[in-house]
Amino acid sequence: MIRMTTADAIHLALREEMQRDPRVLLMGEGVATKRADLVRDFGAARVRNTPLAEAIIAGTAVGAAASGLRPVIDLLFAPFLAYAMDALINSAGKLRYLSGGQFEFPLVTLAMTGSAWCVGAQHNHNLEAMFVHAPGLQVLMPSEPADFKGLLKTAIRDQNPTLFFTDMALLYQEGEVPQTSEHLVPLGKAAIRRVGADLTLVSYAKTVAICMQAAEQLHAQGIAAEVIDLRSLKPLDEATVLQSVRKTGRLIVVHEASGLCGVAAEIAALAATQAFDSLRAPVVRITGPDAPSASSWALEQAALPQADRVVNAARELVARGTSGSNTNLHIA
Amino acid sequence: MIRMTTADAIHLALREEMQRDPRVLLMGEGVATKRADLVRDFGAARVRNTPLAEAIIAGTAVGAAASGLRPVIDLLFAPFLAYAMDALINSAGKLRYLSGGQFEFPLVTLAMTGSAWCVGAQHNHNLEAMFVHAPGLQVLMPSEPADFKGLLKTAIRDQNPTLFFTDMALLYQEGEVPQTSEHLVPLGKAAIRRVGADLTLVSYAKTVAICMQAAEQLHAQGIAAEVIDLRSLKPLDEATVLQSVRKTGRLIVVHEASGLCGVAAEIAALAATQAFDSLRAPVVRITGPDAPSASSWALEQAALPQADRVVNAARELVARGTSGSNTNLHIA
Amino acid sequence: MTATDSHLRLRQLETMLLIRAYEEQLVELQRNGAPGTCTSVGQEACAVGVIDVLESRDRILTNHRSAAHLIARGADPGRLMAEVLGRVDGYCGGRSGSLHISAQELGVVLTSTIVGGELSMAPGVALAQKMGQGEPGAITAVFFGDGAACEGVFHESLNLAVQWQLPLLFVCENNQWQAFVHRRETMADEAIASWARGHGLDTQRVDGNDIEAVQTAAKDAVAKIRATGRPQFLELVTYRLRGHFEPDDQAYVDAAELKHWQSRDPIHLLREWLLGAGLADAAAIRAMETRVRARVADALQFAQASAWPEAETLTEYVYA
Amino acid sequence: MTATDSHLRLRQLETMLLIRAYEEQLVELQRNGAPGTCTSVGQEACAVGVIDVLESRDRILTNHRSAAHLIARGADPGRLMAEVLGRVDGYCGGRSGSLHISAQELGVVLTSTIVGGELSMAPGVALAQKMGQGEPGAITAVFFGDGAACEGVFHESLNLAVQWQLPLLFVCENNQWQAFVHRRETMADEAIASWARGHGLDTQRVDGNDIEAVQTAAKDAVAKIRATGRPQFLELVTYRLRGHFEPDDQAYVDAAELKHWQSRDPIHLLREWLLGAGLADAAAIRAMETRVRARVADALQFAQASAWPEAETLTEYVYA
Ligand SMILES: Cc1ncc(C[n+]2csc(CCOP(=O)(O)OP(=O)(O)O)c2C)c(N)n1
Ligand SMILES: Cc1ncc(C[n+]2csc(CCOP(=O)(O)OP(=O)(O)O)c2C)c(N)n1
Ligand SMILES: [Mg+2]
Ligand SMILES: [Mg+2]
Repeated sequence: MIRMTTADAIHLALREEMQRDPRVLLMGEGVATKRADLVRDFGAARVRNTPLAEAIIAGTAVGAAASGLRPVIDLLFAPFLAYAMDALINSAGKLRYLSGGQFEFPLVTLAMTGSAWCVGAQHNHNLEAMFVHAPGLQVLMPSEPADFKGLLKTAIRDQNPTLFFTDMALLYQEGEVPQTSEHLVPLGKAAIRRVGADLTLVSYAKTVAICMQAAEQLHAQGIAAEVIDLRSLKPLDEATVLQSVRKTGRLIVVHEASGLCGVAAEIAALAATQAFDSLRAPVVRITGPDAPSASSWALEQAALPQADRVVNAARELVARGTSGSNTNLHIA
Repeated sequence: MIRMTTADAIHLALREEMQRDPRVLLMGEGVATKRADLVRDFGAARVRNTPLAEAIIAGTAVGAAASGLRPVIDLLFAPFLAYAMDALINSAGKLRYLSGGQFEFPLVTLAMTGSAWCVGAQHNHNLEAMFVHAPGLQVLMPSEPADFKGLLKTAIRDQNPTLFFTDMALLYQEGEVPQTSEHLVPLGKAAIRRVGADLTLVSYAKTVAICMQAAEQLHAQGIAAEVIDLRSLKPLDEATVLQSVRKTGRLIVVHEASGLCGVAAEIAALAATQAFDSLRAPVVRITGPDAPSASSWALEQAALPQADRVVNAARELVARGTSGSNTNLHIA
Repeated sequence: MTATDSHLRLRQLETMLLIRAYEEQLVELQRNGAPGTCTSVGQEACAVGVIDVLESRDRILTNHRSAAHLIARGADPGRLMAEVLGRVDGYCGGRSGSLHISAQELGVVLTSTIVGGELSMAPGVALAQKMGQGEPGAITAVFFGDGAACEGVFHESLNLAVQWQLPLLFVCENNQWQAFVHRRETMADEAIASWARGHGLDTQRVDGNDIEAVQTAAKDAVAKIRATGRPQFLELVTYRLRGHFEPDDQAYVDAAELKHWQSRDPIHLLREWLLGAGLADAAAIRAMETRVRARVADALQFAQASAWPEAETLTEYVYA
Repeated sequence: MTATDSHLRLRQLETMLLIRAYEEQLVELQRNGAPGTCTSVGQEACAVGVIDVLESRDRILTNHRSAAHLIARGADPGRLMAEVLGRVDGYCGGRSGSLHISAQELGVVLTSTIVGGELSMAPGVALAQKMGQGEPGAITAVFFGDGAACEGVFHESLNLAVQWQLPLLFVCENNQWQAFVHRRETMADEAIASWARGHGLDTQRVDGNDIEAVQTAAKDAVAKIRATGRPQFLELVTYRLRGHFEPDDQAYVDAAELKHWQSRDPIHLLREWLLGAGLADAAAIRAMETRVRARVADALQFAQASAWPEAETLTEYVYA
């Protein structure tokens, strides 16, 4: 194990995979400037600064992926994906299917999102659910450096187009990362961060830490919360979520993204359709509001699910068993 | 009442609103060619063929909407919205909020989707849930001519940016439409198409008819199904859905769009969080698969939720009360 | 004009006749409810003239209007028709239908019916070639229309190809129509090439209905790409003689303009030229017409005999 | 050079000094953790030279690098700084922060930090003017960078403005940088104007650090737009003297190139010119500097005294 930040874990994953496979190349606005060491070690042909044009960066990556290369593109901030939607959703997500399996798209798209830097809704938009809904794409959103490294490496080796989201708030947080260059985290496997029998907290990215804080506080109050970090939003580890809900009978889903048709809706629906008989209380969603992200630090904080909200919801569920008052706690 | 097709109802709504308000204008690839009568009656300045460039059609509409006009843009088929995402999601959906309320975007975007014409996933992609998830936007998807007219008229008069989806399969279906030019259907109000006490079927667009067929068959078997046509996906009529589920205790959500993070997930989550105590059986989702739409007629049919699936699921729910086997019936 | 040339032109005429017969057969099926298509009628010389100068190692991207490109590249009309009808023996197992037919085995890749889609992916295909994937010295040709040139990604694609020096041939079939909108309503200038020149690209603009002009320009452009590794731009001025998507009554089309271009039908022009130059006689051409009709009849039989895809296969090929 | 001109230039120098002082104050705050900004340092002459020829009825669109445009248009530095700090007294109530500041009351509308966003919306603003919204004869000016010109929507925006004859002034501040990528890495040609000419647009390309050159070109362009109702294109060749987004050590910037452009600092050039021409003396300029420092000090006080938005207001202004 070695201690490093999320940013370093991502960089190391890129370096190791470029080292391992000469077909891996990196493209984006400033990747060659910001990762000069990779240019030095792997050459300018494999680490390319691009024009400021997301549609052609993504489209070029799709074309290259179908032609024998394994591109990783850095599109910087999630809202900029708006310019790359055709390449990602209509080409990468559909042309394998529409061609009857003639093409594969080993392609990873990097983007940052999430509150932390007071940059506002045109840099901070948790739109990962849109890609979960789109067919043919995979979506990853880890919460700790070891997974950032291990999942990114797996995604680069995978044959399917993958969106890899980095929660800005986690970029400079440190964690223990296995030293081996073969540290691979499988896609579609959630991580149980804490075991507990009384209720299940499901989350991903920065709000996993919120759930861990809440679980700590609940523990002090005699409530044992199980905390599941999805990590991989698609493929989704339905089995781990269902197993936990069938055990605890209580489910709270927490994320920063807004609620409507978000990942929390999917998890709640999963429980309502496939673990109904085990549910002892209403499912609870604690999500960001149906609003763009404001820049103001005060509003960024107000939009973010906080541990006390999770704690209060959890206590209510455990206390009242199965009473049915509103348990759809969108922030604000 | 007068009998007309969905296509005619849409055209009439456009004509009436252009007649009523000189600020309404229509833009798109071929709108002036296909709606020549509107050019004749309202002038070429208000009915504009555009270059083949969705990003600038939508962006221009956003700029015009904030500057006193009331644009309606026809982007033809839903997958083409991929080129308009920045204008719709980052500009129309966010700039009112980010500017502290300085702008309003009275803007309607038309697009077709849904199986029927064997055109495949680059013309047929039910991606409405992506826009439901995005803040600041409204999403409408009616099932009958009267609502196509009444909801489109309301949307054109509304101050918020609205996505208006037409299910291709409905385009030439006929229905009774109120003759008055003041036939306005409110946003955010679902329609109860059939009253029943045993279970609730929630749907929208072409699958409403599937649910009505199923309800008919269930009636013959002594099961009274209530059928709710959402019509407006955002704002969403949570009250009507919850009231029905609290009454029947059983919920099946049906749509053609794929399931993950789709509207059915939102409705199921709604029931699990806010009508849990009334639920007597697992919620059921019957949706399209997590796959692009194939062109082949045979596969188009296979992807579409059919009445017998709804009937079987309904009978199972009523029969077994609250048994908890898999009730997440994605097609295939 | 050498013997080989005359032999080549005869072969090209037969290919153009085959494309025409194939598409007219589809139009007939569509009168009885078969899925619609965007035909290449009137643009056959563009496809045949350019594709005849490409080699098997090269890659081709096309769009919704792909039949001429595919047949010129040697696609089997039977498998094409099966695809249009959504049957398992189609090039894409029926998943594509007419609008996004790829045939990797022929080097026709990543066909997209999203206008501009092919332009967004083509630089990546050429980049892979430049970086050593596929056969050495291979190039990529991307076929697109005047409408696609109005999409922003056209500009992005040209800029990247120039800046990264990609072996990419841009082939714009300017057929004067963008679905139901005439080109003049969408562009101030009638030449797409003037936009391309703004990018510092070598451009040629030739009569797309004159196969000799098309092939000469294409040969020159391809030679330059192989020699320099840099992109070239070819604008072929032509006309969409039928509707946008069958069935289409063309009520919105200016009759005089259509008539003018009908008189310049590329098949007509080549046939007259061959007859006039004494390189073919009426009998030889009648024989050709008989052969292509027979091939199309076989194709139809093959396609209609082909099975529908099984419902069980619905979710195959979504993920690798 | 008339007396009014000299008076104008003195006022312009003071505005440029105010912009510089305002942004340097922010940079200082950022050393202590305030939210970052994209400064206009080195580009003040572009903003002041163009905006001084616009009228109050005209509309302006800008982007992430907006301080110079806003202050040149008369924005209050206090409300600007409050916005950057996310406080209620900011122009957008703190929701925007530095990256998307609109000020409808000043005619600065629809500011977007999505590069290309302003180019996509500007034709709509001009279309509304053309169709009788707002004051008659009004035009729209859209400010964007060399990087934005690489986005496809640039091409779409130009084409639509030309085709629809919109009263739109395209102002490209070509500052040689696109965040952390130098312009030369993204474009084959160093002139954005060559792309615009491909659209048949009237273009002018002038020294963006020479306010006289900027204003002369802008005056001419605006007059042509009002006279013809057609768009004009103005490329201002300038340089980003500071980093992309504060704090930024500019380690990636070529020192010689930076040094060269520092010697061409537009404020320095105007000051020297005024002194040389005897239109101002050192004392007068020192007095200006004192005044702008005082205004910025007041602005800072105002901004820091301004309250944070209430959590209860979180979902206000999402829907109308
Ligand atoms: C992004 C997108 N917008 C609109 C369409 C609908 N459409 C299909 S073909 C076409 C016209 C294309 O014109 P052009 O590029 O000139 O090609 P042509 O059809 O003339 O061969 C249009 C508008 C589409 N398929 N994709
Ligand atoms: C669509 C999009 N891509 C990337 C970015 C990140 N970004 C912000 S400013 C910038 C550089 C813009 O360069 P230019 O247009 O020349 O303007 P300048 O910053 O030089 O004033 C980039 C890449 C963005 N905001 N939007
Ligand atoms: Mg065309
Ligand atoms: Mg720049």
